Amino acid sequence: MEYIIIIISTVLVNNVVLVQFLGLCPFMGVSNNISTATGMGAATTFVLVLSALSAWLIEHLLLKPLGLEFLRTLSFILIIAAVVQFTELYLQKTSQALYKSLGIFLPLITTNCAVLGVALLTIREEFTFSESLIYGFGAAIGFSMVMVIFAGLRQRLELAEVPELFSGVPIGLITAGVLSMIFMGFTSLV
Amino acid sequence: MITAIFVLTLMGLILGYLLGLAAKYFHVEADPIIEEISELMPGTHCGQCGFAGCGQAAEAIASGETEVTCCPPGGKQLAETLADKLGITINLDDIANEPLYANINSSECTGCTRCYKVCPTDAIVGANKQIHAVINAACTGCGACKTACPENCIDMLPEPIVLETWHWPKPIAA
Amino acid sequence: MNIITISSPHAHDHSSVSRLMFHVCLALVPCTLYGLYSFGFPAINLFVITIVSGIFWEALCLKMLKKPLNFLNDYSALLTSWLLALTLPPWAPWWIGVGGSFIAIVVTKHIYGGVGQNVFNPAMVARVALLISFPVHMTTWPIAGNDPFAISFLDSLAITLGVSPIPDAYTGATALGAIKTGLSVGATANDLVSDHFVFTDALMGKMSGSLGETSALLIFVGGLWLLSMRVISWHIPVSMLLTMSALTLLFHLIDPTLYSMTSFHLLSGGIMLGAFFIATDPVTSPSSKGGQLFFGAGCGVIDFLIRTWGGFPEGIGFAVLFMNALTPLIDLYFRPRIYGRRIDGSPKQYDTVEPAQEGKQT
Amino acid sequence: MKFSPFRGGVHPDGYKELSAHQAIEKLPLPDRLYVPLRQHAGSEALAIVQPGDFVMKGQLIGRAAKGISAPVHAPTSGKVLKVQPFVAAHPSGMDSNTVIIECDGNDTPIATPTNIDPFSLDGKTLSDTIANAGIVGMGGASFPAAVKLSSASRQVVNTVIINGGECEPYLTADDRLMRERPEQIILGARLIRHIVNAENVCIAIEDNKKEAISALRQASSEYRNIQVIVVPTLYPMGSAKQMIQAVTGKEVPAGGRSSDIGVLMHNVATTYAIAQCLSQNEPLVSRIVTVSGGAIKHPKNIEALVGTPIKQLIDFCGGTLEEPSKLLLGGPMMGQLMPSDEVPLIKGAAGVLALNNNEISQPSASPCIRCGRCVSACPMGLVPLEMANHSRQQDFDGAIGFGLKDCILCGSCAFVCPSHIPLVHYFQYAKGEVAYQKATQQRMDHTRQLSESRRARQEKEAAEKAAAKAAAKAAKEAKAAAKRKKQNAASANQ
Repeated sequence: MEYIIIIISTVLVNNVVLVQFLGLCPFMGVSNNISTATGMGAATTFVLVLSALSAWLIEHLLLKPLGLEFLRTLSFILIIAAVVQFTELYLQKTSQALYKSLGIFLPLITTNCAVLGVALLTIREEFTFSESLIYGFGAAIGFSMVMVIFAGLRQRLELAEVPELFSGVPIGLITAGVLSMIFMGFTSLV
Repeated sequence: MITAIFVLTLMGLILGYLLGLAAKYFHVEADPIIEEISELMPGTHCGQCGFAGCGQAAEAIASGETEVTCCPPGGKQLAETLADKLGITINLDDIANEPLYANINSSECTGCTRCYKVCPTDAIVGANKQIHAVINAACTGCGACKTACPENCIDMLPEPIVLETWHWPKPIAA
Repeated sequence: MNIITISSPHAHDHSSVSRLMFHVCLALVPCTLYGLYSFGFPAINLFVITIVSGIFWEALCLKMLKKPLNFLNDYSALLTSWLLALTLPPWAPWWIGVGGSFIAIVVTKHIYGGVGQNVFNPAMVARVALLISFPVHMTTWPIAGNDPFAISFLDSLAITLGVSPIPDAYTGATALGAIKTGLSVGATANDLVSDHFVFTDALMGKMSGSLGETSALLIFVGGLWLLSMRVISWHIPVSMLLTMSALTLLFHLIDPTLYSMTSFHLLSGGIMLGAFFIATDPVTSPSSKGGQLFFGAGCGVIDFLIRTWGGFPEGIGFAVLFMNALTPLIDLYFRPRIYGRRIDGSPKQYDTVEPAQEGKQT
Repeated sequence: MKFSPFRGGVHPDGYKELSAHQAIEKLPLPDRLYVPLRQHAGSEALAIVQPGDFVMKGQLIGRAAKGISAPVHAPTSGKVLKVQPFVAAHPSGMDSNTVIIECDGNDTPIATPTNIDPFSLDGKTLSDTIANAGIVGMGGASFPAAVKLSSASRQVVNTVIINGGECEPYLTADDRLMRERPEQIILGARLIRHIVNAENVCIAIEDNKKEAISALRQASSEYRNIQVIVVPTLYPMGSAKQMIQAVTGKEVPAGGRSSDIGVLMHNVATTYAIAQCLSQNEPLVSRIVTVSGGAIKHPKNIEALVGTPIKQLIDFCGGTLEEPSKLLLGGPMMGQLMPSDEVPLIKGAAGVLALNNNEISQPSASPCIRCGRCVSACPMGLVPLEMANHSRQQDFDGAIGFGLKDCILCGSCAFVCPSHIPLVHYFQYAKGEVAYQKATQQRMDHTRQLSESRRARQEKEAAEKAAAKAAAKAAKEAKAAAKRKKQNAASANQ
């Protein structure tokens, strides 16, 4: 039950993009079409879960016993960079098309604040190992869901005759704002 | 302090080693995109793009040295396909919509055979001292014959619209 | 020869967008008149202000975007601001109406490209934005059942202009709000419902709430008329109301002290108005029948979630908007099956023997 | 709501009462006939007559081209004036090659009816006869009937469906034909059954044609395997795919033919033409056409020769009441706007309509409000609004994704669109563009092949040249060496 609450909380109530405003860069950057957004979601899910997991391990097996908590951010970034690099290698091997369409945004997952943010949050919330795993997973699902929804909306907007002044990123930002407003409706759901 | 340096160095080394292994394991052979692109090219090696042949052009396109719109025989359609393949956006308005094909003005043709010698697709027929003609279906519109013609009697014209080739225009904006 | 080519068909069923919109407006008349009557002059002021400003914003946008002004004839601006007015607290000050119609018409409609291109329901975006920005003004409800015209026209102007606050004696909570507050302090749902909810009053509209959402019966009548005129299809309202009924019934049966009964949920708040007039907005709802059923069900579920566990007493606006956001995806995945093809798009096959597989088995 | 035999569909106003009570009348011979060489799907027929030639009724004047094509015959006797481009019965307003015949008024036929019983001949012979008679689908698509027959006879056909679902508003030509000449239709149906060796025949008629139903029931009463089936009146019932679904409950697989599910369908007018051809030895040179519409004084059903200018048909109906707003060939749902009233009647045209301003759709389109009526109305299960939207942005792959290739252009979507969006026009445009792209692709493949073979040839030539050169050189060297040897030997001897 607790896990379900964590999932609902991370997906809807504290959605990493629309409520915590983390990871907006890929959210705006690779949401041009649904398949790319799904790919980005999947890649980010992979990185998020893996980094939340290894962050917990590093924190509890290495940093805390040695009293090196001040190295937390530094070492997490190191881990995340490695995981992203690994993902990139893997994608390049398995799915050229996705690799190409994600382009620069794939290595940029490294600097995706959602990833570091989630890793740091799991430590701050003092989650257990399995809880932080679920938390990372929930955040990733929330991220992917919003990415796909937003990509759907943007695909539709591409066909709309948006006034030139607002077409492209501006209308995207307005839409993201409305989406964020909608997610306020889920406040205190859990 | 020493522990911190040690720990970070160790982490870096371990991760680096793992990544090195992964890189070896997931190694990808040369970029396959060049081959895919040269498959798409017209393959007539007409040279209008400024490269010696379609293969070289494909390499240049893949590496981004030249635009996907560089190929007149391929026209709008090729540019679109290539842009899709490379995941880039192009401005299609820059390309002439209608491809142009060679037409020999028979009153000025002297039958010098120069044009049909340069035609990459053998689209020009005729014999010495006889008026040449273009087989429209085989012409790529590369314009090599126009350059070669000493009488300047080859014009590049759009295909005339007849009932068979007519198709519906776009509805007036709604 | 330069003739203008016009393709078939050359016949038409003579329907038009403006007629559709006009019919929706007509269907709104009964519940609107009732709302205006039961909430008196301040409500009338707000209604007029919202609609006039909505049409003004529309005209302004059309002018600025250099579109022909005759688009005003399609009644869409009228309908949007009308629907917005119906979802506002009846005694809200003037700037709620003007600001709301600005958000609805300018931000949610014209910036997205005008009629037919918006992805969110304009009236609902405006309402939700107002609710989040001005929670106090948007949750001050006049008590229903007072003598409707106890407030004179002059006093009503003071209320509308915001110079004098609404006297406390006239305000109260909506049934949904009262029950949410009551539950949070430990009262049981059964008692709360019997205190705050009278079936016939809710049906007729003798309760507090937004301007046009009070009389479930009149809204229902308007909705039925729209259905019979084929302006809307039954899929969204039916699936939305059914989902709501099913969920509330289920939870009420599980624990009646925590979860109120179905009739209460169906007759209070904006669910009726939402089901018949807001969720059915063609622009922002899916175009296929299957998609519409899913859309309606989704609205029902989310509204139920927010009403039951969320921070707001009523979540219909959020629910509709959330499903609006999902609509492009729904349209993508809920497509009709193409003739001669399977649902996955591959050609249909009849009575085909697959010799290759038989060969494998031997 | 009535049970509908296929998805979607619309109920346009029929206007059939305008001409349904008018018996078929024969148009007097016109002075001149303009017989287009392209009256069918596929390639244009090739003219085999010269200006000045005298032709007889039924004489071949254009032979079928290679591939899918159909021959064209002289509709009456007379002198060929010209063979030249003339305005075609086509919405583009372009010209197509046309044989212009000055009628001599005698209507001398080239052949006389034969006495051979067609049922004694085999299917192949009969279908060749039909091919040579230039019979094409007369319901609108104008697909050569013999091609359909011969491809169907290669498969197993259980059911032959005769399509009497004249679902287009105004048109009553098929209705009148069924009422007045049911015996010939039954004969045609039996012949088709004989050709493809089918078990039974279904004649499917919409329930708004009561007289036609009873006439055909009566005419077919002695044949047990001929059945008259009544189907509901719903547009587009006359479309082959929809009719097959209504009759058999099966759908023609996408990209396949009706014979894939054991069905062969022909329109009643085509069936009639087949009967006329096989029993009377008459090629297809005339058809029954409804001339109707609000602007026509006395709407009529006319049996007219192919090639008759439609102006003469209209004049025969007493002319027009007012300047028609639109002049159509075919019905109002799928018929096309004609560039002038000089266009000739063609084999596939079941109607000539002169519509007044109240009857036509107004072209003022407003933005799509995504109401989904087109989705509900589409008999093919497509998403017209998205198809049009993507076509407008020239995203044809997107339009194909929503079903552009399955679209039958029936017009149901545009008929119900409250925004008056020219949906079908968008689809015509997109289909044209897609076809054009495909043609361009084919052209490129073709030229690539040519270029490769040229290179191969040049390389071969170069190699041969080099080989010849090398051989010559070798020979020369060998000669030189021999000489040297000789010299050496000589010097050694010395």
